[in-house]
Amino acid sequence: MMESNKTTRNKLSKKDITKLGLLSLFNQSGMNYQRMQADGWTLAMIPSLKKIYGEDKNGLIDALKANLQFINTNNYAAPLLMGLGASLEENNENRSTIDSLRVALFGPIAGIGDAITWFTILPIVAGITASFAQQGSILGPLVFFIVYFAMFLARIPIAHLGYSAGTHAISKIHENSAIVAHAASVLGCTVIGGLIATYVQIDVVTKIHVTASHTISIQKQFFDNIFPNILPLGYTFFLYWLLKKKNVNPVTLIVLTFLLSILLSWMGIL
Amino acid sequence: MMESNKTTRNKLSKKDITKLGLLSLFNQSGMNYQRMQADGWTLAMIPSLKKIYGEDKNGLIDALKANLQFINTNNYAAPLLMGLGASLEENNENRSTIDSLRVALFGPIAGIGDAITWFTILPIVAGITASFAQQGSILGPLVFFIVYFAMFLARIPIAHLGYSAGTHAISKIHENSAIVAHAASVLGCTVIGGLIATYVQIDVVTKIHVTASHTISIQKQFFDNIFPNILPLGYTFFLYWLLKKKNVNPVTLIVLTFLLSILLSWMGIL
Amino acid sequence: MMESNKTTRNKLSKKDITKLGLLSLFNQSGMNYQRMQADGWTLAMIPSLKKIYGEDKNGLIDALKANLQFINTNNYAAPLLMGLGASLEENNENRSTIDSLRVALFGPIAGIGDAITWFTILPIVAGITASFAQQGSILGPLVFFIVYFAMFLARIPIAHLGYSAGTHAISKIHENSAIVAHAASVLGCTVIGGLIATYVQIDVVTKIHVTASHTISIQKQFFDNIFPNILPLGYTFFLYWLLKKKNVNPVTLIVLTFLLSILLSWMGIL
Amino acid sequence: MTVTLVQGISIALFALIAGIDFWLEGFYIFRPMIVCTVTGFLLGDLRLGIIAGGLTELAFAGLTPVGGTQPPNPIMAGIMTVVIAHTTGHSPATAIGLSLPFSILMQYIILFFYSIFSVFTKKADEFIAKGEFRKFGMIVLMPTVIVAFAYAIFSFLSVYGAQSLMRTLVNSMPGWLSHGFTIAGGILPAVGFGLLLKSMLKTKYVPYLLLGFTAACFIKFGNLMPVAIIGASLAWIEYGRKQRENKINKQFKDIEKSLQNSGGEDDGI
Amino acid sequence: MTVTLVQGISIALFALIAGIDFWLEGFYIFRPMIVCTVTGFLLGDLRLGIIAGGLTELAFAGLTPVGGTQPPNPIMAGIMTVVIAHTTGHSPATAIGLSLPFSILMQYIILFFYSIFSVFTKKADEFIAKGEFRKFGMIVLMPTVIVAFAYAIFSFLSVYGAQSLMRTLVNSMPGWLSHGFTIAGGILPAVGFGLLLKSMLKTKYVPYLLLGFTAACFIKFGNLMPVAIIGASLAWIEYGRKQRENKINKQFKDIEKSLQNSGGEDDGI
Amino acid sequence: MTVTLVQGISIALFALIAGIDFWLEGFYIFRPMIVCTVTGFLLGDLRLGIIAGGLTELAFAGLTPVGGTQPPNPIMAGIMTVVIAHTTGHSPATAIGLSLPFSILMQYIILFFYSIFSVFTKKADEFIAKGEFRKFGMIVLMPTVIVAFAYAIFSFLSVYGAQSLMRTLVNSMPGWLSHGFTIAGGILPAVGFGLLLKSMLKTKYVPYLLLGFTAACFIKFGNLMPVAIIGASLAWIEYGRKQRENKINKQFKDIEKSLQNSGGEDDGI
Ligand SMILES: OC[C@H]1O[C@H](O)[C@@H](O)[C@@H](O)[C@@H]1O
Ligand SMILES: OC[C@H]1O[C@H](O)[C@@H](O)[C@@H](O)[C@@H]1O
Ligand SMILES: OC[C@H]1O[C@H](O)[C@@H](O)[C@@H](O)[C@@H]1O
Repeated sequence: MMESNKTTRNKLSKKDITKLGLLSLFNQSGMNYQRMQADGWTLAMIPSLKKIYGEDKNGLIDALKANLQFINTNNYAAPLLMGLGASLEENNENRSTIDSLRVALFGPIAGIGDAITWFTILPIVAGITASFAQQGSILGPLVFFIVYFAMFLARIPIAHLGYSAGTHAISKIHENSAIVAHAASVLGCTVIGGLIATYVQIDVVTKIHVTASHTISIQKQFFDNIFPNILPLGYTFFLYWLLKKKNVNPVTLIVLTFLLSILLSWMGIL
Repeated sequence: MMESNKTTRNKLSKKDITKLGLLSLFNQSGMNYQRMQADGWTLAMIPSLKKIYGEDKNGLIDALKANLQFINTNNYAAPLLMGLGASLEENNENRSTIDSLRVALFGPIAGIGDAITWFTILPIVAGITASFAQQGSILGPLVFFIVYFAMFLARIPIAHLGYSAGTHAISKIHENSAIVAHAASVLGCTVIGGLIATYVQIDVVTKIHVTASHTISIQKQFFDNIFPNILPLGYTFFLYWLLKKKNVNPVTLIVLTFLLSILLSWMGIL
Repeated sequence: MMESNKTTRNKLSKKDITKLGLLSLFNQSGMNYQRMQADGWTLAMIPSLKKIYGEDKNGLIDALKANLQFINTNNYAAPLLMGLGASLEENNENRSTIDSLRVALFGPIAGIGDAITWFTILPIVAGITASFAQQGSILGPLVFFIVYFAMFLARIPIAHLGYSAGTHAISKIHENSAIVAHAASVLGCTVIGGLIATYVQIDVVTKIHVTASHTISIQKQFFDNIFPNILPLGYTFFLYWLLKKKNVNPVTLIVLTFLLSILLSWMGIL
Repeated sequence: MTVTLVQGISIALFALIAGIDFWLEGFYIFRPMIVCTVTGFLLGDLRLGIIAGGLTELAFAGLTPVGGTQPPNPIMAGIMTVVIAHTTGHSPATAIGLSLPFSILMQYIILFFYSIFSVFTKKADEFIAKGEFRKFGMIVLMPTVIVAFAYAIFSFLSVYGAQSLMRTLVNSMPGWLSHGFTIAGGILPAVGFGLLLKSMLKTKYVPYLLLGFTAACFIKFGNLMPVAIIGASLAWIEYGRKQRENKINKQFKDIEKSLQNSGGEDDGI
Repeated sequence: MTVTLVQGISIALFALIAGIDFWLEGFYIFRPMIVCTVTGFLLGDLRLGIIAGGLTELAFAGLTPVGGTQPPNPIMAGIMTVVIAHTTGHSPATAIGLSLPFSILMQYIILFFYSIFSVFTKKADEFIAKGEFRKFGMIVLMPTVIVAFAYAIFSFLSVYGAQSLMRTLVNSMPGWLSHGFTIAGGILPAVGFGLLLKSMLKTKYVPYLLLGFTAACFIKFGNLMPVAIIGASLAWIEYGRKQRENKINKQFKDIEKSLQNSGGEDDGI
Repeated sequence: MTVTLVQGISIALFALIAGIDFWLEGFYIFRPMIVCTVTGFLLGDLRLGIIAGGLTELAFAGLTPVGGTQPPNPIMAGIMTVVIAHTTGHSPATAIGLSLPFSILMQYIILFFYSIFSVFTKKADEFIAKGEFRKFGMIVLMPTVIVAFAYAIFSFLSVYGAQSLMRTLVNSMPGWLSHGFTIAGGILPAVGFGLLLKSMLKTKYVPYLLLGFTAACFIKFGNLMPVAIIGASLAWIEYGRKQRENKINKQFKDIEKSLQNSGGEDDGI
């Protein structure tokens, strides 16, 4: 039914896709609770769609309207979806195909993206650079900045990937994504285990006075004898349990941690 | 053919099963080579069966007679089988079904139970609490006692598990038990490896006098250079080989170890 | 068609096979680029074939001619193939079957043999004995010699294995060999990782003078802070990349390493 | 030490830029690692900034805006940790605790913005419908601008305006109270890690957590690279394994299909 | 030091209780860890008891009554180790060796009981047949009572009766002999571990044994928790893996079944 | 120190034997570990020989003749490392570097032999055809004899003949140059390991490489046994796993076959 337009669609150049990747930076510029990233997303898509539709202004407006629907995805996954969308528009796919693909993908891809960027890369980079920073070395913030600058630039190849992937690759992405997410979880959980041991610090200062001259340090003679860092591990799991099973708000836990710390400091235990 | 009785069977309460779990303590009270735990087992079953059969004294006596057959299972697995048996009696299953199930299960379940309780839990608890005890800390025996008191109490939920499992679960138990046993073996073997390194002590004291002033310690300069604790590992494997392939009696090995130790002490080697 | 000869073939004794295993030592005695080990291989086969063919001199010469074809296999795998060949001749298999089997097998078996002997056993034995030797202990060369003497003797059981394996086992060997090679690679790569960390030594001596009294050691404060032995790992991977992707000649790399070392020594960096 | 007017303004300017960056999640200069370092630099105490950056980054490691939620604000936490440590002389660990009210307040301001910015959407639709793309662009960028100014103003007030009040307050704290804040700063990362675990940890990943924990306990090294490498190796091995499992599952599905075909409509016979 | 009559009696009483516990395998207070501690307490040297408990527990770790067999008796080993160390001043490690004859003797007594208690079974059958449940209960508990008294008497004689004899014997031992006993005490756990391996070790578990061994060699820590945690992690990972393998095997069986059905009696067409 | 004529001859004799061994790859006394030790012994400095053996063995670990290629010659490297260290007083690490030209020269000589020995093959064929087996044996052994003498002569010239030239050359080296050779000796093993990796490393083995590397970095022990044991354990576990996978793959193939049979020619119904 759209046969008439088919001939008028223009092809995007490599440069256009690169630009699209960079523009994906504006994905969250119009963030709001009603349709989340939709406005910013559309802003980023305008130049590409303009070129694709060329003279066909009505087609362009229809396409943009379709893009202005609720979307909320990971910001490093956004260029992937944008590139994909652009390639579909270019090939004159059905409006409904394009739209439903976007809707179908943004959720799962957000999940994988968050697992990799927020839950694996960030803690690892934070953990390693913090160990430099805590010795006062500028290497800490420097490496941190370089990594995330590279992450920003990665938007460009990601956009190209999405563009060249086209529709065919979708099932493939889906299949491999589960494996990638699994591997990322393995890495992430291992590192978080290490982070807990290294960065959560709980030291019981209480000593038990057995005789006048002989005292037992609770920390050294008890906890450290059972397992090093057992209190940090225990407290983290306690918080995890509150978060997961009791649905407690994180801010509540922060406040709780403070009150507890102050109380135990006042009692001379920590 | 037992239709007439079907209406007279009573249901056990939660409390009854709890009592059954506690009574399983008497499983070995009448231990003997003829039919092993059969008498103690039956003793533990009496109150439950009494309640189930109510007025039907002949039924009760028949059931008890059936229970007085050879049985030998792990003591933490016994309440599981008892609970299972009670549920079957309650549901008026065929006498032969009940009996053959007990006979079919006590062996395999003893295997799994032994793997978990004797070969995994005991060495781990022993290894960890002994490390406290050897420093003279009361924590050693205390933790040991607490663990095994908890193990005793575990008989109650285990009995409930058996009772609620009923017949349907049997194939399930069987299936998972192989996996559980596998995992337990992995844990157990890892820990035993650690125990060998930590608790078997063999130190060669012989020194070779190269020159008047220069001596070489066999232990430090030879064995410790190859691998730490290589002698304990070697000797343990030697005993293992005698036990497994030559079917040597453990008491013989104990005596052998003593004679060897005394001999090598006399020769000034150890 | 060879029915007439069938009765004249003689059986080899155990001793004959043992001798074959020992004679496999001469596998490379006539090494040359035209047909590699073929001449030495044939030399080793003569006594066995003589006995098998007995009076049938023409058969013997035919068999030897067939053996004089290009072959190049791992030297510890050679006795396996020789034993196999002997058993086939003995059973009066088709000439073409025997020949094509030898040709089909020598390549893959060389691969597995090289993986195990050159790439796993050698680096491990070298790594461990070198750690003794570097302390000046005679244990180093002694253990090395004993291991390889045992390896030489292993030619005997390997020849027996090949002989008893016969044709039937070939698919089996093929199947298991992939698994063995996989396991050997796992072991080999783990050990090579360790070797890189232990035996490649690169220490940057440059210090940065921040103030007159305060200097920063590049090695200790930078590289060692990131990861121990990171330079050896990096350089090894760099060479690996040159070898694998750029097909650079190893001798070139040796020369390169020397020139680089001398240059950096002259510049005072290493 | 006090914060001068120039310092206050320059920190506010940096907050404006970092605020935009956090809004867009662009270059991650909004993370405490960078925010603290820059603030320290602006206050003339770079070293303090870097150290505080390390501590605060970790304390906020798990506090992420995933799924469109808002965590306690990392920018205000970063700025105020350094400012408080600098002006009151407390350790950064204590200062993290004291910076938290500012961080949480900013979190609520952003949440408020998320709600009210919905009002722009109607106008945006109209501009698109009419094809007025420039106007559409301006209205979409409006929220970013508003947010940026909010950061600038809020941080200027917190850093420069409230500083004497802050100092009095902090200096009158009894020892156990500031010690309590220090302790809290040390325990705080647990919240973040708990959050990370909430979204990552399934039963099957517990052993990896334990392995990482044990490795970090017994490998004495200044950073987490060894643990990360062990984790990466395990992940790599698992990756290969899962691929083979997927292949197997696919083969099963193929067989099922051909079974159904041959079983259902055996028309070839 | 000598053992007083009161101490002798109280140890005998404890042996009676622990004996019942071992007979029933109830609370595991029959294990050397507890037996030694209590004996040490009763002799007024708790610390010695605890230390000996640790050593003896390990020496007996693999000596279990699995399958209705009888190991060298842990109760008598525990009691006599502490008593000998206490009265002769030898180290617990040496005392373990010297306690062994008592332990093996008691093992044989129990084995003897296992045999003769068969005589009660006929009576037990009769009581059940007649419905005399109380009498049945008494006859079933009879072995427990007999065993209990055997423990009390045997331990009293060993601890109190034989003590001067024991002391003379031990004190006249030459140095190399008592050193030999010490060494034996250190090697003894190998027997137990060998027994454990006999029932657990299959070829496929050897690598885990080696990993645990290596880990324990190089992780410097006072107890085995690190190794246990590593082992538990590996076990956990294996558990998940086996489950998936089981699933695959089940799928194969299902396919085979439907293959047989469709191949054999294709009556649906 | 100088090399005496007797020493020169005895080294040449040893080179002859080791040369045959390398040609046949028989007892591996051609590896630097043995060559250096024996050379050291012949020069009256066994300890130097052993230490140089350890170093040179590692430097040549990956330089193997796999696939009929020729690596830099391990025999000449071993001999000359010890000789140079002995005569010039330089450390073995430096000497490895200086021995390399000899090693590479010998490599080329062997390569040359590989080519020309092809001329014997025609004669060999003839002898076989005529059934003259003794003559065949002699012509096949000829290359071995030639190679043996080449080793003897080349090593005698290098060790004894060129020694004063060598000493002058080495002693006139500036400090940075000999230091450069020392450094090169320390880095040289990387070439061998790179070669090993070239033939072994697939992507799926990288994690094992990293695990071994990390283990060696943090386990403080004098040799690589711990890493080897960890590697062996992992290999063992993988072995079992692969076997199960193979079984699964076989089952798939069986099913496929029976599917094809039942689908294609269902002649049983
Ligand atoms: O969860 C998906 C996505 O949600 C929001 O849009 C942002 O917080 C992103 O950082 C996140 O990745
Ligand atoms: O082996 C099953 C079972 O056998 C005996 O009855 C006892 O030794 C138990 O401890 C053991 O569990
Ligand atoms: O690669 C197969 C084989 O090739 C050559 O013949 C020799 O270098 C052997 O050492 C090697 O095993």
